[in-house]
Amino acid sequence: MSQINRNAAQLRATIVGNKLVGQYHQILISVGDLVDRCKPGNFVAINVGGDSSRMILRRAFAISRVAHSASFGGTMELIVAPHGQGSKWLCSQPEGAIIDLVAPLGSAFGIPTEPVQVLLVGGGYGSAPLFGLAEVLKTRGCKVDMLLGASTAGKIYAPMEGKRSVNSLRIYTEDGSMGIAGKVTDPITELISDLDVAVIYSCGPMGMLSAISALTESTDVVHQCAVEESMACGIGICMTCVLPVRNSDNSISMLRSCIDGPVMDGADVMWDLVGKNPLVQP
Amino acid sequence: MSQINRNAAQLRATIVGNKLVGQYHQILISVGDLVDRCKPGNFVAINVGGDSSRMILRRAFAISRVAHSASFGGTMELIVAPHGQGSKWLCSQPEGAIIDLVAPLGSAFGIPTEPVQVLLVGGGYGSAPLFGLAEVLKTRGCKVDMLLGASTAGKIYAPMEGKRSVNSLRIYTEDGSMGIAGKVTDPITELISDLDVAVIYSCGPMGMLSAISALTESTDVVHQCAVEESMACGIGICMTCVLPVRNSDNSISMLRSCIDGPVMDGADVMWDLVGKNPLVQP
Amino acid sequence: MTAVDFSTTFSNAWFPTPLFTASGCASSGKELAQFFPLKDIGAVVTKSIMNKARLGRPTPRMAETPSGMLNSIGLQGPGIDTFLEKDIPWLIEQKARIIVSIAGETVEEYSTLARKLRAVAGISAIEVNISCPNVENRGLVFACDPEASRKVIDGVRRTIGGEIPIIAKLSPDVTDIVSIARGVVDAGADGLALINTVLGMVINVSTMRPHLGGKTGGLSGPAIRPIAVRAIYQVHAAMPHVPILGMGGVASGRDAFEMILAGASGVSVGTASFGNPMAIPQIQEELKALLAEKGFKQLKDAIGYAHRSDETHE
Amino acid sequence: MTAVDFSTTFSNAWFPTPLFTASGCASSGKELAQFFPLKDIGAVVTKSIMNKARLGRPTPRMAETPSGMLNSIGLQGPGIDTFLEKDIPWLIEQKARIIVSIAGETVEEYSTLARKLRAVAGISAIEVNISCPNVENRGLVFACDPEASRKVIDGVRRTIGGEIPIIAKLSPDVTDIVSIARGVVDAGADGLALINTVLGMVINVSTMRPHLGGKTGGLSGPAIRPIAVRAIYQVHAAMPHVPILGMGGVASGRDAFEMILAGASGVSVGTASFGNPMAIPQIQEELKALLAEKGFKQLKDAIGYAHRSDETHE
Ligand SMILES: Cc1cc2nc3c(=O)[nH]c(=O)nc-3n(C[C@H](O)[C@H](O)[C@H](O)COP(=O)(O)OP(=O)(O)OC[C@H]3O[C@@H](n4cnc5c(N)ncnc54)[C@H](O)[C@@H]3O)c2cc1C
Ligand SMILES: Cc1cc2nc3c(=O)[nH]c(=O)nc-3n(C[C@H](O)[C@H](O)[C@H](O)COP(=O)(O)OP(=O)(O)OC[C@H]3O[C@@H](n4cnc5c(N)ncnc54)[C@H](O)[C@@H]3O)c2cc1C
Ligand SMILES: Cc1cc2nc3c(=O)[nH]c(=O)nc-3n(C[C@H](O)[C@H](O)[C@H](O)COP(=O)(O)O)c2cc1C
Ligand SMILES: Cc1cc2nc3c(=O)[nH]c(=O)nc-3n(C[C@H](O)[C@H](O)[C@H](O)COP(=O)(O)O)c2cc1C
Ligand code: FES
Ligand code: FES
Repeated sequence: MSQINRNAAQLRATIVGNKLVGQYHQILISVGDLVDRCKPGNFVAINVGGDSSRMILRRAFAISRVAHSASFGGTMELIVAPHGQGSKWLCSQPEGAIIDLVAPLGSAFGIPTEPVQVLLVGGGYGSAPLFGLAEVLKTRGCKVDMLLGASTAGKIYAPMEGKRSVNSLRIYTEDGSMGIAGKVTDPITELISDLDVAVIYSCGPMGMLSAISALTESTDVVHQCAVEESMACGIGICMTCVLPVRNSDNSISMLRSCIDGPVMDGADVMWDLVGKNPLVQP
Repeated sequence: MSQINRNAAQLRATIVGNKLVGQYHQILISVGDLVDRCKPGNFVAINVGGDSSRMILRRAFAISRVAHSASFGGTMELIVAPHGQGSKWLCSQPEGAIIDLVAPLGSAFGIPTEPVQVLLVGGGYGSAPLFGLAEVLKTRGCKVDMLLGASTAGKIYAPMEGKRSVNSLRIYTEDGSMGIAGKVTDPITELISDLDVAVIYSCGPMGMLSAISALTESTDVVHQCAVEESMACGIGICMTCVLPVRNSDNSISMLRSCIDGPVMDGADVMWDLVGKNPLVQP
Repeated sequence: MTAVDFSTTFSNAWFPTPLFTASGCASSGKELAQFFPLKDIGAVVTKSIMNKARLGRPTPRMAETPSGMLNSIGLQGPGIDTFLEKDIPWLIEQKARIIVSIAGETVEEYSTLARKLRAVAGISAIEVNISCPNVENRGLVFACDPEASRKVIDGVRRTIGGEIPIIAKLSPDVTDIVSIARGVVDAGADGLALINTVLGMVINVSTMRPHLGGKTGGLSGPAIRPIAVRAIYQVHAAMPHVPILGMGGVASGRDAFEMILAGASGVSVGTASFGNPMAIPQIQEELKALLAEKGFKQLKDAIGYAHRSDETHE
Repeated sequence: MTAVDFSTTFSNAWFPTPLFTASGCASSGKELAQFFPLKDIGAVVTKSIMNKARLGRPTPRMAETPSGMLNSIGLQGPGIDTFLEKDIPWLIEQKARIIVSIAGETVEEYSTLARKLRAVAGISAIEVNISCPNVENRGLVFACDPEASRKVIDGVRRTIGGEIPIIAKLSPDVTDIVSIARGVVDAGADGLALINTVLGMVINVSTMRPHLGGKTGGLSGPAIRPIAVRAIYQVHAAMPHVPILGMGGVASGRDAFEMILAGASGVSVGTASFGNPMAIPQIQEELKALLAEKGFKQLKDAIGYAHRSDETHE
């Protein structure tokens, strides 16, 4: 047996909750024992459109949290933005609908062995996995501060119960409709030194991740980011989801963000080369 | 304006009833004033599979009956066999579902101007339009006898209320599970002379229609049959649904069964040439 | 609403909108007239007509495939004389703009058809279908042979004179569509129609035999759209000044816009009308809205826009 | 259950079942092993490997299309040496049957690859990918040029000797696939893999530019199945004794059966595994059930069955 996808299973699972939170759908799925294998950072790949769909590929969503509930057993929560046809289909599924999913997939956020100061930065629905991560970090004694940003208030996902695990939460919106007007990356440099941040965990648009990598470049801060590339398979067999990553010998590898990610070390990702031709042949 | 499709309209309509009758689904659709333009023999073309469906073509179904109901206004009834993916999708639609349809399409059964003896022959779901036809014929003073056949009992569609308009109804099943064991075409020759049949109206599998045409060939009986060919458009623009029909000058035309049919004169259809290369060029 | 100039031209032929029917997917127009006035769309491209009447291929003539369909009609039709007598006057009466599609079995037949069309008033352009994959012998598909393609267009050009624009309709079933395109443009085509159907087959697993009466058929519908967009893009890159009538799986304003960005000056809609008789006017409105949304003042500015490098894009 | 003899052969290579992965759609096998034991399917066809390591094309490398997808990977891979060192031993350990797919930029590169494979134990066959449409210059696609195709296969045949069967993988983007097929068979191919992806393009209507980093990409999935079935049927009709590995949009046992009836001795499943990691074992079971239902005692009897005329059909 290979180590790749070693926790993954395919199963037909029932949607047990679907409610609108801001501009997102909070979707709860009953997945049984699978929850025990899910770690913050992992994602799920879901079939969309039903039996006679012209959409042939799965859609990837970060696992926001997992829980054990009395009525539904193990549950997995997703925060889904109705973007195109596939995600809209998922958002339109009623409670009781059965979906076909593969999970957990991909790498998870690395958890520090020491109780250090960490900063969680989420953009849009990127905040989804951060609350589950915050819980884990808190149980390990880390001090957890959080920044969330989006273009507008409706795209901020910050559930009440999630806030319990964080020391502070600051919200930024570009249009100023919620929290501070500005970008979530604005205060990072200052916070790094003020709080003495050891690790930044980030999840959100690629531009945000790349900006954080630039900010942490000349610092000692470790930047663990969950990337998002177009994915055809989610399990490592198609090579569509690659990102240029610098190896220790300075050569470049095109790593699959579905199995070598989505969580990657932000310092290794060659952000400038994403979507470009990595001319250099190793 | 052309005369082709002159009664047809496209509309989004609500399914107001869907119940299992034997192996068929009896589907009731609220279509408003459209019912006034529907005649026995006409059909409806329905979009299947929803917005992201890989099924790009409409499915054709005979309009079984139309009615005015207090709660739903004008309604159209279909008798649908769950055959392939498209018809199964339609059969799975719950009450309240909205479907996109085009109707009424195609030719209608011709109604005799005199009150004559007629025989209605239906195979499988082919009986669907015959009950509506029987009502019309009865109001014109015709004497209506009916034969229904199918391979097995579950494929006989013979609603209680439909039987009111017919003088006699005989059922044939090939496996003998209902009515007389045998083929619906078995008694036709005898009935023609016993009852002095002037017109046979038939709807069912092509083999049945062709057999009836053979039986009526050397008689004076008019045979109006509703044919069924694979259709891509249902409105006369694709030329996929053609049947070889003999013209008065003995030349052959390939007529579109969607606009020159589905009701055709059985004596004109060149049954032997259906699905063959009509070598002769006019 | 912003007033987008929605008009387009193919050589000297002007059309108020870029949405046309696709040949063979609107018969001669009469059948669709119940659903929308034919004068409201850019043009009616009529079903390819041959010199003599033709019965076509045996049924079944269609098979639905994932997001597509196969057809095997075999150019059934009444012949050019009946067509000119019955269909053209009716279309003129409707104030429709008319593009007549012609098909032949020999170079002569194409010239004969052109001769019969030369004197007919009210025709905006001629589409020369040299690419129908449904003729008896695949070896005889003109559009798959550069030399034969040129000869057909050359013959039509000489016969028709310089008045009526000729649009040569090509098959995607070739190794190098650009070279075929160059050949027919050199021979006198004013524009190109891209693409005809892709040769395909479905086997009926019940009978365990080819499903279609004609065995093979032409694949159309959304399934082939990426092939069509690629062909349009390649040909427009090679010959940016030759107007292209794009087609293949267009079913929405977004799809039509994609073809225009790739380099199409007009867009034909075929199979989509089978699933939705109102497809063309609906696509037309969607496209107009999209152009306005993207800030285009005229359709012409969007044609081939995908070829601009980001540098030249302000 | 009736015991259908499900085995198939390509020249001297024997496989217990006719269901294989498709090259480039199973990486080197490790990624799928979590979902089913690789030894349970007919064979693992590995991602086309080149002589040197390669980074491939820029992202986005995929676009979903109606019932299909475009990919533009550009043959990313570790190079043959690393591949032989790391992947082959692992696959052998899994007791998987292995078909190694090779790709090159020159005739020499193919021969070099063959030389490196000659001595490797545990390989059932070599698939020679002469048809990848994702290389930088479309003019260089070997499979579109009969002469270049022959040369590649000839070189590989001479280098590899007579032991390991060679399966030449062809592109559908040609005017006459039968003549290309004849050429490579003459040059020494033992079997043919049909079809590779169809060249396509999607334009992103937001950016108004080609969506893929590599601009064009290869179309795969159910959308292209009718094209694949047609190609298999045509080639089997012309050369009934040459075994064909059929592929292109197979997603169910019914689809695999269709290809076998058309003339395929084996069926590769590519894109379907993206949507369903269990696709191959599921299709395998469905096909087995279908063969039994149709009364076939052995798979071999169904191969090319659609070509039998009704006369010879008892
Ligand atoms: C690891 C990972 C985690 C994600 N987590 C979430 C999440 O928690 N919540 C959420 O709302 N969305 C998330 N996304 C994005 C989500 O996958 C896309 O919004 C979705 O695939 C869009 O599908 P569509 O059919 O609605 O859109 P379309 O644009 O119609 O999709 C077309 C194709 O492009 C792919 N695609 C389009 N956008 C993206 C994208 N942003 N990322 C990857 N593939 C894309 C689709 O999968 C599909 O194959 C995540 C993506 C990845 C890769
Ligand atoms: C004028 C007319 C009236 C009909 N009336 C009825 C009716 O009252 N009740 C009923 O159950 N069925 C009726 N049919 C048959 C019905 O149209 C088919 O069963 C249905 O189209 C099958 O679609 P599918 O997706 O389930 O099957 P599939 O086999 O998956 O369909 C594939 C394609 O073939 C076409 N097709 C398949 N079978 C037929 C067929 N028998 N006739 C025409 N096209 C076909 C479909 O439209 C579709 O495009 C009628 C057909 C016609 C032409
Ligand atoms: C049923 C049918 C009949 C067609 N007949 C013709 C024809 O007579 N002449 C022609 O040039 N193209 C013909 N075509 C091809 C279409 O004009 C068009 O090029 C092709 O279908 C792709 O467009 P679409 O996907 O929008 O249908 C036909 C297509 C279909 C589906
Ligand atoms: C993402 C992707 C990568 C592919 N890579 C290769 C490759 O490296 N070598 C090759 O011969 N074919 C490659 N192919 C083509 C497939 O092997 C197959 O021929 C084609 O996809 C049609 O089959 P399908 O529809 O089942 O995917 C690739 C296809 C896809 C979708
Ligand atoms: S999505 Fe297929 S390899 Fe990552
Ligand atoms: S179904 Fe299209 S012409 Fe009859």
